[in-house]
Amino acid sequence: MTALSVENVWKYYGDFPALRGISFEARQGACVALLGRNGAGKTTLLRILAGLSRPTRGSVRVFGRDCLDAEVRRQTGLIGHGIGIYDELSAYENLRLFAALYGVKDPRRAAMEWLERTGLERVRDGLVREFSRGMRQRLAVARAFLHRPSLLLLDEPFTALDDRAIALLQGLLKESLAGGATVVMSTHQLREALELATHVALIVKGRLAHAGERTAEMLEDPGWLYRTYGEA
Amino acid sequence: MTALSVENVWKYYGDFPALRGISFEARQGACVALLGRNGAGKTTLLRILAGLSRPTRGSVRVFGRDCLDAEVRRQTGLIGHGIGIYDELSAYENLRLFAALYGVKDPRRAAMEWLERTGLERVRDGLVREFSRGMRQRLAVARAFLHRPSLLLLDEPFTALDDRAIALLQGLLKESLAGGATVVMSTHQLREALELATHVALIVKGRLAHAGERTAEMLEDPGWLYRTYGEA
Amino acid sequence: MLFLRQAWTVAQKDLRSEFRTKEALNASLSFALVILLLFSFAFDPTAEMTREISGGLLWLVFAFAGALLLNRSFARELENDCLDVLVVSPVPAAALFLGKALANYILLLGIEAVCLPVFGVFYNADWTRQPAWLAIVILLATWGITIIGTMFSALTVNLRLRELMLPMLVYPMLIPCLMAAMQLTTALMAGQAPSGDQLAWVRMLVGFDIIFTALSVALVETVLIG
Amino acid sequence: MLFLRQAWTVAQKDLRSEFRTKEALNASLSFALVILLLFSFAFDPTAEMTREISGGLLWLVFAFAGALLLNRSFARELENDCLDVLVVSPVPAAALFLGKALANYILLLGIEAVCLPVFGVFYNADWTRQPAWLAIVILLATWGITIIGTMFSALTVNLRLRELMLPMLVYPMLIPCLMAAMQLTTALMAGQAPSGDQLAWVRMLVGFDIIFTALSVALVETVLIG
Amino acid sequence: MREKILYALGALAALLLARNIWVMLTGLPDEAFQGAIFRIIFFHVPAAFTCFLCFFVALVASISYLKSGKMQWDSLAVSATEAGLAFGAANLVSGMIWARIIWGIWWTWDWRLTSMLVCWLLYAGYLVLRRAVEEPAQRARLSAVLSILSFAVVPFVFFSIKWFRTQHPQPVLYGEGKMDAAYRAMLYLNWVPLLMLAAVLIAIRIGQENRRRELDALRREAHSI
Ligand code: HEM
Ligand SMILES: Nc1ncnc2c1ncn2[C@@H]1O[C@H](COP(=O)(O)OP(=O)(O)OP(=O)(O)O)[C@@H](O)[C@H]1O
Ligand SMILES: Nc1ncnc2c1ncn2[C@@H]1O[C@H](COP(=O)(O)OP(=O)(O)OP(=O)(O)O)[C@@H](O)[C@H]1O
Ligand SMILES: [Mg+2]
Ligand SMILES: [Mg+2]
Repeated sequence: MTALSVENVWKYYGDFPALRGISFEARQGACVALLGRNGAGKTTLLRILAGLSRPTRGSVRVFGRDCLDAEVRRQTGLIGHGIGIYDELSAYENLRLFAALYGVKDPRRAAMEWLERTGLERVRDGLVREFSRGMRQRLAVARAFLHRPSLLLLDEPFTALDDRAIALLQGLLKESLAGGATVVMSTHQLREALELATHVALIVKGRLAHAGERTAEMLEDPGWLYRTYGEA
Repeated sequence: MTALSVENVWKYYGDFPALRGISFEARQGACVALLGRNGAGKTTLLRILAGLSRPTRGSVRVFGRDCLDAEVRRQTGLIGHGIGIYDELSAYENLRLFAALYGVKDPRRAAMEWLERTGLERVRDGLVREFSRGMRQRLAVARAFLHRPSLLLLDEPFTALDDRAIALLQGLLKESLAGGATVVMSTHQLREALELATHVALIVKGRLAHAGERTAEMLEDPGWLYRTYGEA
Repeated sequence: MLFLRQAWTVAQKDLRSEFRTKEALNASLSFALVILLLFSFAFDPTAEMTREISGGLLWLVFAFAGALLLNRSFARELENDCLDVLVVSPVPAAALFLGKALANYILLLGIEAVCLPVFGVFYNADWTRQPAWLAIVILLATWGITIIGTMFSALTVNLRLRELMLPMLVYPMLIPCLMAAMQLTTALMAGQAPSGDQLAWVRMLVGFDIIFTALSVALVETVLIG
Repeated sequence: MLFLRQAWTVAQKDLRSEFRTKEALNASLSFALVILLLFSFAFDPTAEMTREISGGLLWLVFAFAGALLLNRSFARELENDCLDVLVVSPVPAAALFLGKALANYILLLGIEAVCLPVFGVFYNADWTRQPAWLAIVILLATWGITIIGTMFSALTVNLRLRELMLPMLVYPMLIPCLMAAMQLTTALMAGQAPSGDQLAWVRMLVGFDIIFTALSVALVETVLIG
Repeated sequence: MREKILYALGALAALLLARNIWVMLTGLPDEAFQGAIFRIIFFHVPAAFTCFLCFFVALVASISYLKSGKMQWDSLAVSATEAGLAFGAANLVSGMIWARIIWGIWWTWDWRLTSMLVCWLLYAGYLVLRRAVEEPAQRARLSAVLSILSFAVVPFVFFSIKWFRTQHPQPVLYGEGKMDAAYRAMLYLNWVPLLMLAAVLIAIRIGQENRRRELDALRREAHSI
């Protein structure tokens, strides 16, 4: 089943086309690594998929619906550059808030459960302001996963994370993928990304230069992809 | 000759000791990779070395002088999290400004030279605002190198860079090292860092857990360091 | 129903984080007091004329303090990119907007409730003569300030010059609303219940509130989703 | 010499990037116009009394517009972490501070130069009667506003509540300076050259400027290097 | 081709204007109370109406932009707003000169005068906002919203005139004021060249805007190595 279909998406910033006719599909359970050099258009594409920005032309369908649809939003989880967590609220209050916003059945229980899963139950009433960067990132992960999204959009999720935080995130991603969720993530850290990815999409100057399954040789030599399709 | 000596440095944020008695030395021409988990204190230490923040206790000597000394500052180059470049000025104006601030002999020539070296001479009069991320990073590199510093402090310099930008930076670093400069850089991207590093310093919760030469086995298995000293 | 519940959740969050730190509250309250003080230097307030301009002064203070408070409304979501997360959540933009407006309304009313007696003491003005009407005017005009301020807070949230842009754009927009409030308040402080012309001002306030609430709710999605 | 050259380099940079976009200039200029307008609603300015309070009004406008402009002074360095880079450069903190203050001074004087005639026209005030003295008062008081505003801009640059804190701290601090300027300007607009009491105000302005310039230059390093 | 039409239109406007001024100076008698200066009305009033018309065009263009997302509409919106501001300034300045001569002061806080100033400042804010947004699509979107909100304020500003006693003459064209037929004809006649002028201005500015956008895109293209 196709979870995500992007059809001929163009995005102009003024008259400059940041995305030029991107089309691809991702079936349910796929993990797509979105690669490309600085300024290729990865963030732009992810923001469109998340419904944070509208394509100038073309359409994005998620689970067969428009990506601005409330039902689709309820099933989408996002980790962007920022952590998306309120500094003045406690860890528990943050999660309860997002559980309520996402219409999760029992917000309190869901919040407690995810505090436990990310190892934060000891500091549930501590204000986020006082958390270290690693703890914040854990909380961000909990926030993105707590409504059990079936589509996960991650923009450079491994940036500035240490080994343990990376392991936590990878574990959760694997679990979600096993549960049938679809993942799209952009990254420059090819190694970490390619380990998880089932598919690869390479963007060069706003065009899709290559899309397909992740092959074994990519894992061995992460630079191969750029060398082969990079200068298209 | 020791270029940098850190002696029993403590830094408190309020009552929380972010650095607890760090001491190490780096001889001239060394490249120290500053490693540690999120919140270990890498950024805090680098800011103290750069003279952006004062240690609560302890002292830092650079080339035998205090690190707040104007002469030391003239010889220090910094790449922090931000690029440290003005958006409303053109690439050339930016470099000329910093050349003037650092008392470089002929600011115009130095600016032009570094625009060429970083491949930006085509866009010398473009406002930085309109630059893509990769181009900005190049300019930041030019800014940090243009006064030929003999001490380079880099905080996660490889974050969010693509392969080409990383290659450019590594090239410049190698050249500086060959010219006798000393480099201290913090990073989570162990592979890129360890390739260049001659020495390694691991910080765990504000304490120096390990400091020494980079050995061949670290290169082969970047996780080894954390596993061996990480839980100290 | 769901819409209202979502708006209320957002308002609750804003209120809770504001009451936790009280930063914006304290700051705009003290700002209001400072302006009251500044005005009293600029214009000798013992004179008889103060009474004539008391409505004007009061609403100037409310407008300045309000702009300061409202400026933060969407800006507080910028930290940690919370705004993105709210926008992608299933909460419609209109509910988000109304929730924030509601929280601001409550905060602003609170500030006004403190400033009013202080003003009365400093400037020797008697504001208790027409309490019911005064309350109505304050409620109406404050909603006008809130809705315009919140809308512009959303509009300027991503601009570099936010702090400068917001007051520059907001005050001219607010002029009809402030005018009406000033006229009515001056009359009410003199003890006159509104009638004739004055009632037209009240009607104008109501119209202003309705039109801008409707426009903002309709346009806020365009503003938030690029 | 080197010190002055460095300060001037910093000032030049600030002026150049401001004139490139003119954003802050335009915005604070139109903000000043908007406040002039707002005041005219609050105080019926056709009355004779306007002349009595014209000095007060004028300096309120300058103070409000100035606070907005000065707020940006160090804040503009936050983008891209430019402040860090400036602080680690071999330029001493005092030169950095004076350079920025100088740029602000020039900008603020420019805004005042535009506002003054506009004020004269709109409020029907004749400001040309004592041009030399008026220029002196404006130069002195504006330097006071600039130095305090720039210092607090440096002080609050890293606070989350910058927009809120700055006006709240700056205005009370400025009260002596503004008081003097208001008194003097009102008298000058009435055509009286300062004498006796008035001269004491001038002396106070000079003292204010000297003391706060000295204090700021001495303290700014502590403020910028944490 | 387009240029030629513009030049022709501009020349025609200039001719008409010259002819009107000639007639004004030679053909029309002085007004009874105000004397020669009364002729300023032939510019003062049409300038005001042209200004409002421009703002209305800007409103329509803004709504169309939000509907269609075509940058051309954005160009039209800015151009119309700028032309409107120019004519608004003409109205203000001519009014001020007039006031200086008739009332002896440049300005009074009469609501009619003030309301015009408020409008002018509102739309001046529009231009300031545009300068502060870098990204063109975002700029177009935000300023379109601002334009709509601004236009919604204008009726409040103008309807409240009814509740004030103003020093400014009552509307003659649609209100209680009265005016001689010859004057009235001249007023309309002078409106025509001003409208043509506005059209020319707007067309020129649209051309500039379009060219600037193209340049922008080319530069970005060149910059993305
Ligand atoms: C700066 C000062 C002034 C401003 C801003 C101003 C503004 C305006 C505006 C906006 C209109 C057209 C809008 C409408 O009719 O509702 C108008 C019309 C008019 N103005 Fe002025 N005005 C000013 C000064 C004066 C003065 C001093 C006089 C003459 C004593 C004057 C005489 C008129 C007349 C006769 C009309 C035509 C009214 C009509 O037919 O609608 N104006 N003015
Ligand atoms: N808000 C914006 N305004 C104008 N141009 C933009 C904007 N955002 C992105 N762009 C341009 O669009 C292109 C794609 O940017 P995008 O941020 O999507 O790249 P990216 O692939 O995420 O790069 P990076 O790896 O550096 O994050 C770039 O050329 C950039 O200059
Ligand atoms: N300004 C501050 N105020 C209070 N605590 C701080 C501040 N900056 C850092 N800390 C605390 O000091 C510790 C060290 O922070 P630092 O930023 O140096 O870590 P780091 O090693 O750079 O981590 P990362 O890899 O996440 O960048 C952390 O526990 C952090 O919470
Ligand atoms: Mg990106
Ligand atoms: Mg760090």
